[in-house]
Amino acid sequence: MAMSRHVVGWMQAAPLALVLAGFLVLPVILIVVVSFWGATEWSIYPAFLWDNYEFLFSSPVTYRVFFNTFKYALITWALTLGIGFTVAYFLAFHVRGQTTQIALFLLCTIPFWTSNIIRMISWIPFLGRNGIANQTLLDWGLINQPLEWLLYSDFSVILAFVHLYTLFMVVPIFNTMMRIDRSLLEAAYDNGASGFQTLWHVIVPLTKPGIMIGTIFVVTLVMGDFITVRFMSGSQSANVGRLISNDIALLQYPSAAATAVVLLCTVLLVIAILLRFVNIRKEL
Amino acid sequence: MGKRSTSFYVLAGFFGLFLLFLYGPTITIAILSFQGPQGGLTFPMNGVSLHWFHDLFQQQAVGDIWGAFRRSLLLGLMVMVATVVVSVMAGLAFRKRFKGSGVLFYLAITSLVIPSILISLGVGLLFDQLGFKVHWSTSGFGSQLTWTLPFGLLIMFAVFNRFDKSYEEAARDQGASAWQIIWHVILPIIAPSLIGVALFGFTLSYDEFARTLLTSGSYNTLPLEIYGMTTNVTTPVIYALGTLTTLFSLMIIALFLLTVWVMGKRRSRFGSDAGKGV
Amino acid sequence: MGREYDLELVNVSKSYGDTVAVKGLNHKFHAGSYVCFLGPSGCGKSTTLRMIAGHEDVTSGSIVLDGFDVSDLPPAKRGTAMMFQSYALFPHLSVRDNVAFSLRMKGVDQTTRHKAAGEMLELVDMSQYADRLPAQLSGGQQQRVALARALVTKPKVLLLDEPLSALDPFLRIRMRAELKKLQRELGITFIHVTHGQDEALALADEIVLMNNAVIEQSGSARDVFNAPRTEFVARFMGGHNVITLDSGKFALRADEVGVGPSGMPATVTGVEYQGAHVALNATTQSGEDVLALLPEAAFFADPKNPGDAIALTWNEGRLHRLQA
Amino acid sequence: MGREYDLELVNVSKSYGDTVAVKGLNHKFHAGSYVCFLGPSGCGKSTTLRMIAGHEDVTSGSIVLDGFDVSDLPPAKRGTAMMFQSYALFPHLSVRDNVAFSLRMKGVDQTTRHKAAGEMLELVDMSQYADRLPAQLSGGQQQRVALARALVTKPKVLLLDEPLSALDPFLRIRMRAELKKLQRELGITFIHVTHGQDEALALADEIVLMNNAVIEQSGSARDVFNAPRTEFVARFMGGHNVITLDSGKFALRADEVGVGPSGMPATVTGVEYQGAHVALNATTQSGEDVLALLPEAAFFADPKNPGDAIALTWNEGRLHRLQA
Amino acid sequence: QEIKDITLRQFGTGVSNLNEVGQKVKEDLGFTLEMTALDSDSVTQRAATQPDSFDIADIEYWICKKVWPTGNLQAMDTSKIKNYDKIVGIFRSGKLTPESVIAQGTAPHSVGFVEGPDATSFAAEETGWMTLIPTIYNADTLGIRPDLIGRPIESWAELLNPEFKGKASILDISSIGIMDMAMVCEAMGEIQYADKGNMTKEEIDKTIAIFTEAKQNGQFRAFWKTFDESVNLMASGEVVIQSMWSPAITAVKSRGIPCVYQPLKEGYRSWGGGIGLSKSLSGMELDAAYEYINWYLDGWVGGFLMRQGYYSAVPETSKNYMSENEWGYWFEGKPATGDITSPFGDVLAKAGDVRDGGSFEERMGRVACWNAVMDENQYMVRKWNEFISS
Ligand SMILES: Nc1ncnc2c1ncn2[C@@H]1O[C@H](COP(=O)(O)OP(=O)(O)OP(=O)(O)O)[C@@H](O)[C@H]1O
Ligand SMILES: Nc1ncnc2c1ncn2[C@@H]1O[C@H](COP(=O)(O)OP(=O)(O)OP(=O)(O)O)[C@@H](O)[C@H]1O
Ligand SMILES: NCCCCNCCCN
Ligand SMILES: [Mg+2]
Ligand SMILES: [Mg+2]
Repeated sequence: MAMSRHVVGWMQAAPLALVLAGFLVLPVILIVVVSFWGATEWSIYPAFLWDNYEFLFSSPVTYRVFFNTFKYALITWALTLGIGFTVAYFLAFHVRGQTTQIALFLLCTIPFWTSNIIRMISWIPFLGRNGIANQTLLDWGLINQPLEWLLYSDFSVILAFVHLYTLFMVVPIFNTMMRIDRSLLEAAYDNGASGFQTLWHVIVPLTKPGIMIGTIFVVTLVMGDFITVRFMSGSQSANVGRLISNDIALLQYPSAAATAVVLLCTVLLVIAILLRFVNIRKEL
Repeated sequence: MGKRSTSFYVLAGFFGLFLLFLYGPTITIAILSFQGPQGGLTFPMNGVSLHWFHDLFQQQAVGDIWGAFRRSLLLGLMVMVATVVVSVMAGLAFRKRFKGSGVLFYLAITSLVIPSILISLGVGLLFDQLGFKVHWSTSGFGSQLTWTLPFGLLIMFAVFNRFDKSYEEAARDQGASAWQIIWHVILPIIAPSLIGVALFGFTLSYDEFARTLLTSGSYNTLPLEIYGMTTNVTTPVIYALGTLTTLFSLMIIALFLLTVWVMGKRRSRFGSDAGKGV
Repeated sequence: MGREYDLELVNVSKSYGDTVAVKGLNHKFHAGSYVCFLGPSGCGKSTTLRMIAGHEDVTSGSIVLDGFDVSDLPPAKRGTAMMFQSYALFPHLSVRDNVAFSLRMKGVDQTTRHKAAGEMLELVDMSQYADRLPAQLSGGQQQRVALARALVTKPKVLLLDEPLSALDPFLRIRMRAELKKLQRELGITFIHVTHGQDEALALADEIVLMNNAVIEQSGSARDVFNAPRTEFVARFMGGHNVITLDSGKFALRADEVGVGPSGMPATVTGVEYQGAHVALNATTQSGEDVLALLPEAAFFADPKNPGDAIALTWNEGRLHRLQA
Repeated sequence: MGREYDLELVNVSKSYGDTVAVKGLNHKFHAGSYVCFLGPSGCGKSTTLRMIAGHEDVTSGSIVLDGFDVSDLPPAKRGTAMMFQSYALFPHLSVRDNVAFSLRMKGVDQTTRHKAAGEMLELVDMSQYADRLPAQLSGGQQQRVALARALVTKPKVLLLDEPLSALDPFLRIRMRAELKKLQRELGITFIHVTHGQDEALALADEIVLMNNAVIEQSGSARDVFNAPRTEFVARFMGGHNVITLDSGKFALRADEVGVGPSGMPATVTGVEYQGAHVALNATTQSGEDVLALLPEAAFFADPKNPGDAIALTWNEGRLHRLQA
Repeated sequence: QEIKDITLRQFGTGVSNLNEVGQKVKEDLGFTLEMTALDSDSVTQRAATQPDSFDIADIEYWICKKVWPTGNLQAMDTSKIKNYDKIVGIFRSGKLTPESVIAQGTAPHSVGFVEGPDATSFAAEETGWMTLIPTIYNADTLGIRPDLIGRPIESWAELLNPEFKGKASILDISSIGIMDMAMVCEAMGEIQYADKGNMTKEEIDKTIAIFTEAKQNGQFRAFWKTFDESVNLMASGEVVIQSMWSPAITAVKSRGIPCVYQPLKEGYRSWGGGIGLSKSLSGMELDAAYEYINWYLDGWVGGFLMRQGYYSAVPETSKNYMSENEWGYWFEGKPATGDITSPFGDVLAKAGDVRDGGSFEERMGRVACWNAVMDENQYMVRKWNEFISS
């Protein structure tokens, strides 16, 4: 062996390292740097100012928006976990025959291949004041006023999030469940465990890695989102992503960068905590 | 395991509702895309026609759907190839620990979890400060890779975790060089997974919005164009586009499954003694 | 030992779609006996065992335990317990919690169930490992934990599906002695699936030899070995030759075949040293393969090599007529 | 058969960090012999084999083949070929292409390499399966292909790491006969790793018994079985008792122990039927376990049960003194 | 190089970046005009930060105020503009008629001229060097759904009337939205601005505070950023009152949904757009660009735009491309004498209908303010951002 494994390793990893250096590390460094810069109406100039952070941390809106971001992440996480786990559980343990399992699984993944924006806007004719949902409820006489909160509300935002991201929960959980040795379930059954006891004492503990990976996906996707919130709340609600994108739209890059730095730290912190519970490389 | 339990039916019902939830909106717009020429974006249907599909192929008042489609297709293919090549190389690298591999791994994870808008913003700023022009095929391409590569890498981890090293030893034993091992043994064996990585890379790119938003320059990719349309179009033509994009995605999956199926068929041609004690 | 017959299969069948895995099995298992199911791969051993355990429904027929038809009861209510081939220990639970699992499911409080688990671990001599996770145990240790977990439910019948196959040969022999000893001590029925005839011979009070979804022969180990009913049994049990004479087919134990100055002429085709014996393979003029197990000393007194012409001898009285 | 000694290990050691897997091995392998490496799990058998093959670097020492130090050569340049435990057949290549793989790597043209592969497949009797993929073959067929693939490189030494362990017991015995036959025909050295002593006894011209990273004993199968050097060897080879007398420790073959009217008093602890024999376990008054392998007929003429008091007899001349 | 090989890249909002214009350019002038339509923010962003990505910027005057100082645009020589003299007064002197009062905000003429080709600051009056060539403009007001409101609406103050809770909307483009807000606050009598087009920080705070409170009380259904979003909100009945652009109202009406462009007693908020040339444009491309500008002012585009409800910078030339009925309806405020159709063939009005707000003079004569970029713009933008995020 002529070259050391370190050299060979780096040669093979070089393209990845280069892409990450150029399109992740440098940009993030630049964001950090620019977060201290100043801005005019149309341009940014190098400086070392705390203004952007000062403004950010002094505005009550910031806290509200961060709170909103966590709120969306938490609620979406809880719902996607509940739905994702149930669906994965059904597929993995109640559907017989691998062909059926895979077929049903694929059926779940198909909508994932459609444009997110289109999936999102498809809710509008459904949920609107005169949308299908309201019409149906009116026709059935369940309500006599259209429900306003179906669209352009936190409800619709979370609905869209759940719609977009549940699959990110289903996939890793299903994957982990499929690797659970079936004889463990029989052993539990043999030991007198009821279906629910088996679920709680055997399946859930063994599915934790999948749940963690799904959680990482959903939490980061929701925390970094800016477009779903804008669309589905009719611009009425905001999360941190929107704060940033609004700043960007108004050419206030340093201010956007400062917010971005805070968001990045928050997300990385959350993920670092989650990663303590799972060894991603091993669980794949 | 004979009779189905009650919980099976409850869960099956739940699963059905989930599918309905998943497909409901897509089906809604699929139906609405068949609106009559006078129809609007909402129910009730105002006649039934293919008008909006036809309209989609006419020039729109604003924008350039088909140009955007071509760009997205091309960009998707570029990202696909890059993702496969780079992920495989990195996957090979990560099979052995090398100095700094931990840092690189966590960078890749960061790349996966970092909010997309930061990449968009950062790359936009970077190109601006360096005096480069942003363009979908340069800055857009790179930004999308920050999203597809970690996925590709994770898939490669999964693949190599299951890869039996004795294949390589056998090949080395048979006199294959390092390159020959990769080319004649590793790549063919992991080929099905690579098709998966390719498909994934393509569609992640084809549908990527946030990371391309500030990095694509003068020409829109399809998701950006669709986004533009949501703000510039008031007719069901956008639903027709949505329906067609969905069909296009389905076609790609079908093609993929078909390939896998045909390959399987071809292989089973010679019968099998597998599992028999002979 | 209460009733004479403890567990009975009454016309039990199982089909998977078109495949018939088990066809009309009838058998009574002597209470407190060690029973081995033996047979080639795919003959239906596991399926039978799993039907007894309740992990597989019977397609038709009944499983009767202690006079009650248990065919429709869930596994834990049958009075059986199963030990799985790869042990199926819960990887997230400690040894103690694995053993105490069934008690926990019943709602037994922690002190009581830990005490019961402790006793079982004592029985299988694993007390000092109670806090380990299964992954931290060797194969033999895991097996003992699996045994303890199965036994903690005080089953009347313990079902074991190839319990020794994951062990290395050394350990396998040690563990099989332990299994046998345990069964003696507990006095309950063990039903043990294997496809090693040596294992079955060593352990079984009764061997049930299956082939093609039916029971080919059953009886004490000695009966089956010494009086194979069919050619299949003779060949499967090993140590036998099947010799075709004018009057029919006969089984002849390999250790009853000698090499003498005169006898059936044959040519040596292979010699395998087996420690105390040497296995000599020869082909007769009619093309039949015959195996002679010669005492080592006798063989090396007059060694043969492949290709040598020899004469095979045996005592006519030792020929055992086969029915099929 | 050229030189007298073909392959030599000179003071070969291997460490993984702190673990010493192989410690100062010295051994000469007789050219054209069938050598079995035997030993308990983790004793360093695979490591030794893989060092010979070149898949593992030696930490110190040399591997000398035909007088040349090959320690630093890549696997394919050593004149060795390896057959892997799970065969490691390339799943994407047909049987023919698998066998022809090494030739393809060398750039041999298709016609020539297909011809060579065809010959090898002929040798292992797999010609009619040349177009199949490995997944379409049974375990035994896969093994033959793996053999053909290893042999196509015309190695001087063929290395086999537990080649039979993936097969069911029935097939295992058949395939081991085939291996032996092939080795005879080719006249090259086979080095075969196993942890089944029966397999080693049946196959080996020479047994190398390892324990704890060193060679415990080596020699012909018969020598090792009949003259175990240490207690470990005696116990590991099986069929032996280790008896402590005033004058030291002795090995005594189990089939040399009888039950008589007088002799060493002992209590029966277990009876295992083994077909032609019955294994009777007993404990002497000093607490030593003794195994007696009794001919079946003799045993059943006067059967014993656990708990019975008996007297063990043997011929003093059969005691074999152990060195450790 | 031949003219047909020339490609000019133009970007702007969906309002005027219509592919038909590009097609017509190809027919009439022979070169290629590539059109990219973006929302207002993206337009500003691209004009300010990506000078290489375009040849022609189709932007609003208030955007020009932000972008011109970046030096990304080049001044245009009015002597090369054939119809320069026929451009309406608003874009030259600031006055529609000699006696008009100039409205508050960023009036187009105030950012329309510079001293010379390389000047970076704006000139007070006509200099012969123009920043943007005016192309399109209009006066905006509230649009309403009379069927869902059922009573007359007369004041901007109605936008915050709790009666319309959850059914009102304004647009999320700070420079425009703040002016709408100011109109509302002033009409409510909450704030008297010295100059709505140039608020003080206090005025900004107060204005935003009033709207933030309304937002928190659920006054708004949604905010919109583009023309079509406003159309969809109105047409679907999600919103019944919102600040709106005239052609958007036309678009709602063309679907058979009643919608009124409601003149209000406080007057209109107006806006104007024009095209500017990239600094990097030179040689044949520059010549082609001038050719394009002249063609633009020559009437075809004017007619095309006017028939959608906008006004052309050179109405006289546009008249040649409109029927008498159309000219009467759109420009003179006369009842239609037959069907009025959009350039895309939709029927927008029937015989006898009169355009909301009346004639050109009536509408453009009652402008209260222009979309603006104020001195405290940066502060305003931050507060705006807070408002949107609150
Ligand atoms: N779940 C199943 N679905 C369909 N067929 C099955 C199933 N389980 C077993 N079989 C079939 O039933 C037959 C008997 O299988 P079984 O597992 O009982 O055999 P076995 O005797 O235990 O074999 P082995 O020694 O290989 O474990 C086989 O033909 C098998 O293919
Ligand atoms: N790659 C490795 N890294 C660290 N230790 C190793 C490695 N390979 C083997 N060892 C250690 O070296 C020792 C010898 O291992 P080896 O695989 O040679 O045993 P073996 O005799 O083949 O055992 P088995 O019969 O279980 O295959 C063991 O203690 C093992 O844990
Ligand atoms: N359509 C291909 C896959 C879609 C993946 N969408 C995830 C987007 C997260 N930004
Ligand atoms: Mg089985
Ligand atoms: Mg080994």
